[in-house]
Amino acid sequence: SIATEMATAYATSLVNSLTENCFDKCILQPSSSLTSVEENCINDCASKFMRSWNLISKSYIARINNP
Amino acid sequence: SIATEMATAYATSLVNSLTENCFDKCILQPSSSLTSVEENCINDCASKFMRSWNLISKSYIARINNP
Amino acid sequence: SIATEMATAYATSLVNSLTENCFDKCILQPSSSLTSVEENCINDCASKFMRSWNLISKSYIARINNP
Amino acid sequence: QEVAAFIQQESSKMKIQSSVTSFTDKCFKKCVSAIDNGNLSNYEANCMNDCLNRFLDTNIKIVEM
Amino acid sequence: QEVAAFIQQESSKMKIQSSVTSFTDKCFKKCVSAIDNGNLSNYEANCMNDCLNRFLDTNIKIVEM
Amino acid sequence: QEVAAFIQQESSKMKIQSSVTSFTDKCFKKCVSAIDNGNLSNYEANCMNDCLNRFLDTNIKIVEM
Repeated sequence: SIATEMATAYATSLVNSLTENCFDKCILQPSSSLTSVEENCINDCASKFMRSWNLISKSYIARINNP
Repeated sequence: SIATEMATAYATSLVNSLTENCFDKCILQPSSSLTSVEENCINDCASKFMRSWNLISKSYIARINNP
Repeated sequence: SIATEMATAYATSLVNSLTENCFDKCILQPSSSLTSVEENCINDCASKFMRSWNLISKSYIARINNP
Repeated sequence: QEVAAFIQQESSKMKIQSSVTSFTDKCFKKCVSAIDNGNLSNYEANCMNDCLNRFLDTNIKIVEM
Repeated sequence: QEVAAFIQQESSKMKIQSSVTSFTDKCFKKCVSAIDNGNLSNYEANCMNDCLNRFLDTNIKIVEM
Repeated sequence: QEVAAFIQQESSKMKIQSSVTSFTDKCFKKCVSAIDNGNLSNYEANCMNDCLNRFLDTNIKIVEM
């Protein structure tokens, strides 16, 4: 359906943005496999990013409703 | 109309580029409201950007016509 | 044909990426014409980029086939 | 009619979500430096909120010029 | 026929304008450092012009390789 | 039927090529610092390969979270 297609396109762009940001913040010098430090960093980074997303989403909707 | 839609899409991308560039140049440390220094900077930055746009536009069209 | 259109769109994005990367790496301070140092740099950069593209392409397809 | 309304509603929801992702991307780069844990510090949360609102202020000033 | 010609003409105008915006974006980042006033200095104007033309030179060299 | 299969095949070929271009763009910026000649050094080649694979690992970890 159209709604599913739009939701998929949207989820893809969120995953892309998460991957780009957390790769940039956590993998400074890529080596032959992810180190445990890098793995923890990716977990924390993704969690920080999603909390940021929720905060921005609330603030943005609040601002749209009370410009 | 199609021409209006294309013009709207175009204006949106110009406004986005202006906003990104002037936010990056003028708001180094976002605070709880725009300071007057930041407001002046945004005005000057937008004016510099539009002058740059006009200059690039002239040079580009000149080059297309005389490759 | 559709295949030609898709191939053109693809080639355009490769040329854009090559141009962006090699301009950024080779033209640090743009002057009134390309210097010979800049011209050599663009040649080497484009060749390094295409070798990188081929390497990434092989590694990526290998990984898709053996996840 | 209902289908058109549904599509328009979904489509504007998606536009908002895609704007939220792009603002998050921009402000995350500006406000988060070290990844020491998965929570947002007070500093980071305030910075994200100010970053969003000053970006929107900048956008409005430019549109109104 | 006239409609098709009109659309094609508008569409190529838009392509040029969108290229101009993208070149301005790139060269503005390279040539403008401090925002001290709303004018372009001679240095900035020359830099913008050289930046555009060397970018196009780079593009041509790469296409002709 | 054959046309649809052909289009789908071409389209997935293009998606892979466009991903390869985007990975090359990202890893070239990370792994290549000086342009001294047109070859890839061993260091650069290893870095490109590790960069791609760790980027894909990151993507998988995030999707599976």
